[in-house]
Amino acid sequence: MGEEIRVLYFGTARETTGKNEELLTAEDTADLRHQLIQKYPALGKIPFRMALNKELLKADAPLNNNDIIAILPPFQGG
Amino acid sequence: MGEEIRVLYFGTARETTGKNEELLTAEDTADLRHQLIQKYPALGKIPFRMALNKELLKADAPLNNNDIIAILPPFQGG
Amino acid sequence: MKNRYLVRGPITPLLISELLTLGNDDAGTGAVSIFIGRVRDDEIDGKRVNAIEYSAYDEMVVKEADGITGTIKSAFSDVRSVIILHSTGVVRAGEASLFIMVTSGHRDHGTRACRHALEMVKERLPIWKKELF
Amino acid sequence: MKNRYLVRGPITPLLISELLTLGNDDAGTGAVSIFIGRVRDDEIDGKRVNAIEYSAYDEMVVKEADGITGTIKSAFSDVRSVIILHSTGVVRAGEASLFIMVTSGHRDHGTRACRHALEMVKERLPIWKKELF
Repeated sequence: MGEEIRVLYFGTARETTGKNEELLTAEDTADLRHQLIQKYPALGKIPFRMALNKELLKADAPLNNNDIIAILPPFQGG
Repeated sequence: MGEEIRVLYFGTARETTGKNEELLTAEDTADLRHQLIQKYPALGKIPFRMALNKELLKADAPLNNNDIIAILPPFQGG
Repeated sequence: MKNRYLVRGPITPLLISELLTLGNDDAGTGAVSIFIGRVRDDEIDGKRVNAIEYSAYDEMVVKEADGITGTIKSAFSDVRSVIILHSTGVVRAGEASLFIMVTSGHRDHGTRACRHALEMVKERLPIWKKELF
Repeated sequence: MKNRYLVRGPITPLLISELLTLGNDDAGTGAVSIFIGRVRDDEIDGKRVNAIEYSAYDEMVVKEADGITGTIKSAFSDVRSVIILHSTGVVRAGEASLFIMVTSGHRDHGTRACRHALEMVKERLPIWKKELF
């Protein structure tokens, strides 16, 4: 049921989840987002975007096995 | 008959007059401009502004003894 | 340097001197526009910032910075080279964490491209900071 | 240096390194905006420019550059320091003849002030050039 993906956490999402990365199974990014907020309720309170294989997502997308999803709080470089 | 002033030449005005500076006598800047073009006809062909005691002139002005007038072709710094 | 866009620790004066020599052999360059970002000792909630620790999604930084460089070069035809460098790890107050340099034939495209690159760096590079007090 | 705005000959990489350290002790500076103007090896009437010889009305340069610095500081309140340096005499193609550096708390005033200073330098400083082939 769903694809096995690697999820990377950055910025405050690292502190919120206590993890740099983990393997999860999800149907698509909407499903993943839902699971993440269930698993880490505090993650529901910080604004974040997702990148799929280094490409910033503008809308929810399907997932494939071995995809890499990054959880990206607002950028703060500069 | 007029005030004795020091006239400084810069940029192409130096090449045109063959001088870095000279002492001249003039009533005011309009009179000076007229004299200069009489003396150095080629100076009438290059656009130049004048500075009176390091202050760029926006209009003709009276002169006093020992004033310094600079003949300034268009600036080219940078 | 971790890759061509990221360096571990501060961007030191020595490194900046070296970066400035890039493009010195291009006598068609008439304008060099540079922006250096430094860590400020701001006061936050009554505490003075001592340093900032930067973290980055390295691989995506490379992809995005490649994109920024390409966008700049297409948008400003007079631009001859673009260098973007950002720190990761700890950078203390007063030290530099960002260096952008654009060389161009003339000043107009160069100064605008440098400012544009700066805005895109802030908007598009996946980099985060954490203040240390 | 002939005065604080004019230097005889090119603005060398060593001099630029030194200028960059000015303001390094001000940890309230978050942005350093720099413009470096260089002599291009342009082709004019089929001849390649080898160098430019700059001449200046030194005393008036000081007065005008003081004015530019004052104008910049009043117009951009976040600006902390302004450095303007121009060459006189011979500067060869590839060498720098102009250096402008603005330090500021944040990027917005700094980048705009640097560009504004550059435009005013071109418009207001009594400096002339002569191409050498």
